[in-house]
Amino acid sequence: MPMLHTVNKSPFYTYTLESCLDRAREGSAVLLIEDGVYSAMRGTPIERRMVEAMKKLAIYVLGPDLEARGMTYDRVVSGVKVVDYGGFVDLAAQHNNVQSWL
Amino acid sequence: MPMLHTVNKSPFYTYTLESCLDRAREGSAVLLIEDGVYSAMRGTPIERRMVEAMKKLAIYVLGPDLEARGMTYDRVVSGVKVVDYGGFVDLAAQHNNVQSWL
Amino acid sequence: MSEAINDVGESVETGESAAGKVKKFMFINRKSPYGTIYALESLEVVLISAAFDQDVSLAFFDDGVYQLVKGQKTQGIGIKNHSPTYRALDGYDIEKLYVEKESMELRGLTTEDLLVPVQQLSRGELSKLIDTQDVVLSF
Amino acid sequence: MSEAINDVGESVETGESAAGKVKKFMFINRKSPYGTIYALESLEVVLISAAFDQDVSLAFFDDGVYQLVKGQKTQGIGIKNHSPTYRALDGYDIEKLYVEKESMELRGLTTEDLLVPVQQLSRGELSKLIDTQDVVLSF
Amino acid sequence: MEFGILINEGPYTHQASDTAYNFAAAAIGKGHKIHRVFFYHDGVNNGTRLAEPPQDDRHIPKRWSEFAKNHNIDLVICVAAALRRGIKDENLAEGFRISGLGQLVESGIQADRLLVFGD
Amino acid sequence: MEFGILINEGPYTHQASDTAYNFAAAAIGKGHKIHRVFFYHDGVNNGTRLAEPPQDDRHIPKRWSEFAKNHNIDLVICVAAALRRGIKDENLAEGFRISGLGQLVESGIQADRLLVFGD
Repeated sequence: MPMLHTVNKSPFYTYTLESCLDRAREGSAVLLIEDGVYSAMRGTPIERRMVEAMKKLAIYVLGPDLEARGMTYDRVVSGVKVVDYGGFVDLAAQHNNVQSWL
Repeated sequence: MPMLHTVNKSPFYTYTLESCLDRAREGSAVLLIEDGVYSAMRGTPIERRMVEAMKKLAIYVLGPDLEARGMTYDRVVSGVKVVDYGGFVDLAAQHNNVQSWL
Repeated sequence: MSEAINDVGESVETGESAAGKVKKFMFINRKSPYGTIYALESLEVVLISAAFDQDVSLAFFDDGVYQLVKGQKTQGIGIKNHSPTYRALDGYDIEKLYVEKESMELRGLTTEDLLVPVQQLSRGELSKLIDTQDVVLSF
Repeated sequence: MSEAINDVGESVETGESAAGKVKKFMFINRKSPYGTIYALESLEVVLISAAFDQDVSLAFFDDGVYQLVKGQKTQGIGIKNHSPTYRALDGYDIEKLYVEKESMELRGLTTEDLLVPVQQLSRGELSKLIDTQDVVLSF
Repeated sequence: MEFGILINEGPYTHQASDTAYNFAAAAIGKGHKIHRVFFYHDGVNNGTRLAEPPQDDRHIPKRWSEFAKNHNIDLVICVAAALRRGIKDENLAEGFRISGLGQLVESGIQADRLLVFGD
Repeated sequence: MEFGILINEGPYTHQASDTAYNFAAAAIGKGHKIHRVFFYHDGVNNGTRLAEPPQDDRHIPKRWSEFAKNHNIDLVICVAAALRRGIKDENLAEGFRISGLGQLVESGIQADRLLVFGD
């Protein structure tokens, strides 16, 4: 599979998520980690962007980072898949390459 | 004089400049330092925001940080005042307080 | 938080040399927790400041409002959950906690989602409050 | 850059153990210079990678395009100007430098403003190129 | 599969080192190998033996040392970045070694995937 | 006027310490006083005596040491932040001292302005 992109910044603090979504190619995956997990939450202006992005990308979010921040799974945007660190490893192994959006 | 605000991030990387300009009160001053100096350059979508902001705020930019980044003074948005470190000290002394937008 | 609290003894002594002056201290919190340590270490300064009998306020806006979200469970990331400390601030006579309404709304949060009682202010009200402070600390 | 260059001797030796394999290395530059050290230290890795006979490319987009702006004069901030090193890359057979057109335009920059000849690619072209790489390094 | 890991940030201040550790531990748990963990930029500060975090917090340098010992992982601190920041043999934690940037490039060549954790 | 200075970031990685230094030097040049420079978070790493940056680069810890000596400036490293990050008396540069966070609060009380430099 093509690229796995990781995004670790809040969408309200930096343009990193935008930058990644604007460039990630169809069929790629995006994994939201660390402060990037806020992008996966329902009820924010980012939700629409996520729904739009899922038409061409698979979106994942790291569960332990969600839990740490008090973000419950039922508030995750529908269609975004929650993974644990093992799932992160699987994603990295399944994709040809990993690009970290630092 | 009221608050001196300092902003040290690029307006294309974080929302820090926006956050500051949305909250700085009329009569305050904003000093752009470090990567914040990119906000002072002409010919970007930020220019309009700067011109708008100068209706209620005084905008300064740190010259040594501009020069380091190859940004020449003739490219600075009209109305933005260039200061050196001595000017930064004067601004800090003249205003009642300094708020760093980190 | 343990070392911050232990630290108070030493600090109180220093505080006495500054005795008499009472300033308005505002701690600005604009960053989310855990991704960086600023939220935790900011809280350590807040606790110390209590020992100096200053007029202490905390402002939470932008991603800083995320610091106060309840239900933080950090076992999975292996980092200590420091959020209970916000509930302990009251015991240090630190009671002025302000969140910005606009920052809350943008993130889909209400005061129901927060782990401590806070005063919610509009952007304009909060900015006005910050402008009246003597010392503004950002981390 | 001096220690990076001195470092090559030691590294070449290590490189031999990896002999034979040639991979496509892409260095992603998205951060402006001087505010942080990433631009400088990224360049040090690029120089070392040259000694390993790999297929090395550099992509500059978002604020990374600012790294290549000519006329950088750093005396005023007291930090070493590392920008001349970009001109030296050629001597290390590192010739694949790409800037993203959209990032340049947003910042009001043209290739005339840059200190080295680079290939300007559209966002789509550059993303496609990055997708074909074996190793993608971001700092 | 063999993973290479690059850590760009120091301990505690950013989550990068924690995330990298949790990733590496999960990879080992799934039977993968870690080719090397390379510490660059402020990442070199993960290798200090002088850290004494509060007792109720994790000890990041020690956690890496133990991980290296238990799973025979190569932990490499970049010499140039370390000299800039004051990490040397005299304050280096167990299980870390100081070497050149070539070790990072080599990890990119040898490992099946190279993952970067930073700010 | 008396300025207090808080530095939140370590040397080299962020410009914060450089900007703070240039500000402090300019303030002294204009006849102002520096009440104290307090180093917190990664800022404590400015106080290492082990740093050996490339010869053609500035030596940030040494620059602070000399500044302190020449102008009698109080350079204080936060003890809690320093313990987390491995800065102790054994690797502390000349002119720095390690003390509690109370020193920062006191600087806020005593100085006319407290300026924060960080990321």
